Amino acid sequence: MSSHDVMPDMGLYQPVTVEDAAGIARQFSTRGWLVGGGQDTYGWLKDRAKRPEVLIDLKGIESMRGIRETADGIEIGALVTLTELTTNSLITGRYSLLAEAAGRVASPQIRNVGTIAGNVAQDVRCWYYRRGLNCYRAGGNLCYADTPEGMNREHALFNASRCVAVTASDTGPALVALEAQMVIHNGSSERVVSAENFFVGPNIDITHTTVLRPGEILTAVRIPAKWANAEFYFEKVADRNVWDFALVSISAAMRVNNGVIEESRLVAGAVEATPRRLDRIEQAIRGKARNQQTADEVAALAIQGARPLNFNHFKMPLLENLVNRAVRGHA
Amino acid sequence: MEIIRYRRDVWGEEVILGVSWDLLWVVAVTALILLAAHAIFMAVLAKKKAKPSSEGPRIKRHDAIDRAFHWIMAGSVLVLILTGIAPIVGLRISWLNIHWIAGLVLTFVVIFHIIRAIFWQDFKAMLLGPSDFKEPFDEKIKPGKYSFEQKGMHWAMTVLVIAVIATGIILFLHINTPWWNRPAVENEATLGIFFLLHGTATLGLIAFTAIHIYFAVRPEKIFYTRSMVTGWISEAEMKENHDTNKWKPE
Amino acid sequence: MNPKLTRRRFIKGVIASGAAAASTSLWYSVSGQNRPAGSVERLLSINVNGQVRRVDVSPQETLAHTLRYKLGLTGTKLGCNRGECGSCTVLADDVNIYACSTLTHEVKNKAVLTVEGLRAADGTLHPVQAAFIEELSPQCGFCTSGQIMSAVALLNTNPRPTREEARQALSGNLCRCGAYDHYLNGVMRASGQLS
Amino acid sequence: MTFMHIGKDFTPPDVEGKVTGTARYAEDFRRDGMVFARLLTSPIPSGRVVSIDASEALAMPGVVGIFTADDLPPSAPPANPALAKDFITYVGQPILAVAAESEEIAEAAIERIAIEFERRPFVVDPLDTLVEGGPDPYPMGNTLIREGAAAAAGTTASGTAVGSIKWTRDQIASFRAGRFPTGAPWGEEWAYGDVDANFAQCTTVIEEPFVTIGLPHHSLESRTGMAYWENGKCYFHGSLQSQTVGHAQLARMVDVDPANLVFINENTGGGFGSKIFPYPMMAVTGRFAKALNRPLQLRITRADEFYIGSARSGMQGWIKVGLRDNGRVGAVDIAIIGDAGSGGGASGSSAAEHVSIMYQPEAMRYRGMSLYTNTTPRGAQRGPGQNEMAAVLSPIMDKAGRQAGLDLVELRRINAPGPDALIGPRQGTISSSYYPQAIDQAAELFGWEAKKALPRQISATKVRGIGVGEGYHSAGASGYDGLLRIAPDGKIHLHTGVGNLGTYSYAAVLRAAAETLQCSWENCVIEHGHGENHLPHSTYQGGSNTIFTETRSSHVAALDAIRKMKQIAAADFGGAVDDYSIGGERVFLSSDNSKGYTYAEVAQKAIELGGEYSGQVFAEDLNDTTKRSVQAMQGTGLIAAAKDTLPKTGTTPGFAVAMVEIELDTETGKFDILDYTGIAECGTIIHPKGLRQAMNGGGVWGFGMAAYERHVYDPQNGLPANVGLYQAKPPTYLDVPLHMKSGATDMPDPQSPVGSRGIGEPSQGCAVAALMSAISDALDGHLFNRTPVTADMILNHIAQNDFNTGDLKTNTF
Repeated sequence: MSSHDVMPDMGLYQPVTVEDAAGIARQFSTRGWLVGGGQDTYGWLKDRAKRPEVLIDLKGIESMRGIRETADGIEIGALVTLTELTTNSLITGRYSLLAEAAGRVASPQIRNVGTIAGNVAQDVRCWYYRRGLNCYRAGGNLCYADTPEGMNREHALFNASRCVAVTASDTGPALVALEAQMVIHNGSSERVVSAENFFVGPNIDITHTTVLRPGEILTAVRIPAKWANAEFYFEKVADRNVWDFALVSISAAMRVNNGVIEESRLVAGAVEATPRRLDRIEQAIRGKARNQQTADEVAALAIQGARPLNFNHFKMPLLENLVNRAVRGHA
Repeated sequence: MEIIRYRRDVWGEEVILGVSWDLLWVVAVTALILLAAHAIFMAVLAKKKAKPSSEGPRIKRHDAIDRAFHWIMAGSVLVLILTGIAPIVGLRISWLNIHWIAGLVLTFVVIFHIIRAIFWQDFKAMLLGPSDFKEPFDEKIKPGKYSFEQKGMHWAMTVLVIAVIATGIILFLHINTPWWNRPAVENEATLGIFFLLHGTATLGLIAFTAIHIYFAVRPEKIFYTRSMVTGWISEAEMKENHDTNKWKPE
Repeated sequence: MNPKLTRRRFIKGVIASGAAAASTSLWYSVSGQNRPAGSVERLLSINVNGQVRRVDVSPQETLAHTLRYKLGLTGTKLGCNRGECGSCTVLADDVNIYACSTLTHEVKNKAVLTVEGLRAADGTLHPVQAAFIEELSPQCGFCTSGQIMSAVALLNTNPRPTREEARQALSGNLCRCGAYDHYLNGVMRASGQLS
Repeated sequence: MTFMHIGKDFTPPDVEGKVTGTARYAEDFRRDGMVFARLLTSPIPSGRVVSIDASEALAMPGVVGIFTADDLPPSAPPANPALAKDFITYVGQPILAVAAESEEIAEAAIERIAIEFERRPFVVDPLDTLVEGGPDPYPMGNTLIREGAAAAAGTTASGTAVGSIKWTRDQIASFRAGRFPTGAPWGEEWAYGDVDANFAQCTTVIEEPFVTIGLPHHSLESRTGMAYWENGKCYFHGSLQSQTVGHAQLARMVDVDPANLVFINENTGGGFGSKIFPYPMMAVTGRFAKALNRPLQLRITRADEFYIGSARSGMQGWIKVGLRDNGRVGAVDIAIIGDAGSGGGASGSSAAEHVSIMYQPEAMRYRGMSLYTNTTPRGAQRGPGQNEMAAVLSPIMDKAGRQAGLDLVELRRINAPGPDALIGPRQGTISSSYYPQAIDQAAELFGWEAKKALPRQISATKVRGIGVGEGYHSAGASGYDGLLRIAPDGKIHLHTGVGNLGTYSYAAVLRAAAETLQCSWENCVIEHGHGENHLPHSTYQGGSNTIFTETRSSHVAALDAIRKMKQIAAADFGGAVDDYSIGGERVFLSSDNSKGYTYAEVAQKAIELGGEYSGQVFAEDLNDTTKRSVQAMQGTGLIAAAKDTLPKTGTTPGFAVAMVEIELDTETGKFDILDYTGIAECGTIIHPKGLRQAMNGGGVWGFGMAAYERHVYDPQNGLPANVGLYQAKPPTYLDVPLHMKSGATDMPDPQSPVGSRGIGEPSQGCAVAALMSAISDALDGHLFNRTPVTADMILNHIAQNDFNTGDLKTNTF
């Protein structure tokens, strides 16, 4: 059993333009690995659970830094750190949901280095997968977690197609709630994908968590003005309050007029491989008062279709309770 | 290029994952080249024969129920191939449910066909005997209801389809379905062998499907395809291609 | 239980030919062979504790490794080498980071400060160091350098933090002995809020 | 009694190094020509090594050697081998070490080694091997047989063997369902009093099952070692809690004469019981270095540390408790199956001992066994047995107390061990106890009565819970040596073989010598941490044991010094020895203090006199380690060395009581600790800041054990799920209260010259117990009957999900 902890020998590129980075990424394809903050990367490499040959360090690319106002909202460079998200006045002022989510990631030092792109593009959490077991997600033919005796307390409730791992991202659900757009560059052209479509589940691509293909780089995240200064609710429940991944998290954005919910986006984290949009809840609360009564009426909808495993039943009441809180607007 | 995908697991054991999908491209390219060569050969070198008329009396070749079977099977095989290779070629669709549903459809129609062929159809018409092997080499010998090529295609397809179904069912038992939860895998190596067989059979199926479709649309054979839609061929077509002593239609 | 009694062969080895190629180039790549063109230069000048140090750094080398193995700065500890404990915390341009989870090449343009660089030129201890002694903050001491660096980073930007702010700021530093209360007392003392 | 030093804060000499980064731990040492070694660990939970092919690795440039079990003396189960060969018994067990010019090469080489394994059946839950037909963790069985007293509890030294014990399916089912299994065989058993008769007199009788799950120590400094050999001497930089007590053992392990072993260990980055004695991997470091004839560092990674760094045993148990109508515990019947992991020892008996001392039952019976599993080796961890027992016992006693209509603090007070308390199967006495006062002190500081009166419901989703918990550990021994030297420059060199694991007790205990010598602390120099500092044979440092034991050793050394000084002075100035006094770092004639010597002068005199005064002659009852140190220092000053033969009777107890108030969120299963109050009953306080550290650190450990930390194993393949720190979940800054309150009774124990006992372990036991009780209280007295209680369990309970609680499963949930 691997108990390595030294970085394996590999090449390192430090391009300074997106085009160069994409070129190198294309050249090495699956043998290359894009690094932003590297906080998820180095563990994979030290464990020898992933074996790329070269690292492509994106941090030298100035154009991927900074938070800018645009005609319709803001654009966050992919290299913006999670700490910057918690301190930048545009974010804390208008999109405090994202600031709160970023502020609950891992630990201060990891937030100081970890980037928004890395946080959304990070791989799923499943201890079997991360130990280098030969599971579906690693290209194998089976799942160790969803078996009659699997240890799957942290795993998925919904939409598990063979793989039952969950997204570990705290900011991913917040970005889906904010209807963010992900800007993807392949070196010559750019495509823009909604945050909701950026994440892919195992039913579609069991070995990837996002639509990014080899040679493509997530360069920026755009957040439309639509949800600026909306009413937000974020909560992450984890075993420990530092260095821990969500057992369940909730990100909600609402437009409320005279106490009535006009429009809302509710997204749960850590219940499936991607951020889970709770559209049934959104529909059910439209036009209703934002209060305890509404919350009690709709919360149970959140767990319809849940398929609990051996040890994760608790995520059902937890999700229901967090939805209840998000709808009523307080803990 | 590797033939079989292996991976060393955390226990240090080399485990078969399945067939190498590089072979998919080999199969595709090989089939394409061979068929293109055949097309060119036919277009340039082969003796041009007059096409028999499709007018005139109609001979019933396929019952409606058999035609339905054929097309359901064709559809499910195409869907299975498409959904099966989608994740391999990087097509992002939610393929697995469609795949196993199509697989179940295929399984049921194949079972239906086997039963029907054995008890209600002229099973012998499809049997491939030693005499059939002279047929391709002697222009004077004409086949009965089914030509040597047709019989060959049928039996190749039979073997391949049964192989994908049999291995597919085993793999099916290892995923969650509305009827059961997947079991713990006792032996990853055995499972890998089933994936290998399923993949290999699939590659064969893809190749033969390509050949089948190619011949089905060739001008000199397209009347067979028509017969698979409408059920009949013309008397002229029959006489040109079949020995009426061997095939006595109703 | 599913005991597998079969004799199975175990080879800890080369996963794929690519990985083999990567690891064979391991040590003798010091001489520069087997490096793809366009990748980073190994010889680096890095600014550590105010001094520019010239070091030969392999591309994948972590800052903690460079500090401890190449520069002899063993005050930076490796508790987990995984970004899960904080013992290796150093400052890079005044920001506290995990040196075990940072490539040295990533900080080549930054000023790195380790626990060894905190004393004033005249040898006076940094106020955080002095306060930690006064409060007997450390127990076993293995996490202490990291705690200090996070405290220094905090006080650089927030000279009079509340106790709550202090614990948030130090929360990326694990103390297995559980001396949290004492470290916080140390931070409060260093910021002049405890006497 | 007023003291010069005792009870006053001081700055231990090692603190500055810790805050400046100059304090060096084993892996901070480098030596010219040093090679780096790494371990290859087993991927399988059970089996054996059939063959090893290292040819490819050895051919790699920079690889200098490989070291396997064949290079070590043979070892047989249940001894925990440094390197496994014929008996692999857990995932992560080291198989071999590879040394290379760099760590990178060593790690790459490990990947090039081909090993053929043969698998054997494995088991991760003790009840799964106990059941008839269940797999055995060793080919020869599943349970520890202790042959005689040679093997102390928790160790697997000689005198142990692996035996087999099985229950029927019905017995297992009955035990899992919380009933005592009739007719089942046990491994060990003790009782006192008439249990059945006493139960008959009880008005409240409850029966409960319980399960506690093991957890890794995860000391922040892993057990890295560095060794080199020069001129037949082995220099060993290691990480142990105890500096000298294991000297002879370590010398055997690395195969060197004890006189030629120099053990260097100034700082230890945590041990928590896992580094009390030399551990198997040290043999590899020392012998591999010798084999290669090069300095060698064997760095232990975090994952390695999880595997070989020891862990707490788990328990699966059943308890029956009876209360009389006056609230006294009339009888206790307890049965414990201990999970000893691979090659460890379980601590059921000491768990039962906790019950016997804390509740003083009139009659009690204990039945237990220690079962192996194919999980990491278990060993002592901060109050082994006692603390996990405290954790599960507390809510169970609360239930009994509530049924009997008693206040929960009152219940503890009624049964509290006072000075005449008795302990354990032999119902031995204790040296002293002010524990009832500690309960009152805690209730006062915490405000128990006021908090009890507060409403349970804080808001629609928040409920309050309060709890009281108790911790106990035996806190002292005797018979170790004290050693000091007064140099001609007047400096008093206080030598100690106590390890420095961060409690500062190594320094604090020496203040007893300074106290006795009435010298200023500034004139004292502490000699510790390095074999060449001439250290005495000191106690093993199992937390609580140091303070009582080593203040005595320090004291007897100081008395020896005073005797010698007085003799020297009396010889020169006339009169009887008893006519002389000390003070102001002088020895003088009591009636005329101008007649006397300064300590500096008397040291010079001692050198001139030689003999026993400066170490040429020494007491025969000293330990060999001490004797060597005395000999090495002869003629350098006044040497005082003595073995502690002061009177000692009964068990020396350390007690602590804690009270906790939590606010539990019924929608998330999470809670905040609003108030933590811990009171120690550890005799006289010798070092207030050190005591606060012990109490608060123990508190944090208690919170971890109560709510976060545990082993999780996959029963399908024997893989541990939570190897890394982020998965093992030790509490962080944000999981503990912002302020922690602590105090102590500060009353002297008559058997310590300064009145002090230790408190390292009870400080955790009281905290975990109080928190478990508070959680139970917040949930209307619901019993989880287990540790830890994690958020998911609380949520499941509130949602009435019956999932994953009960069934006494350990390691697998």
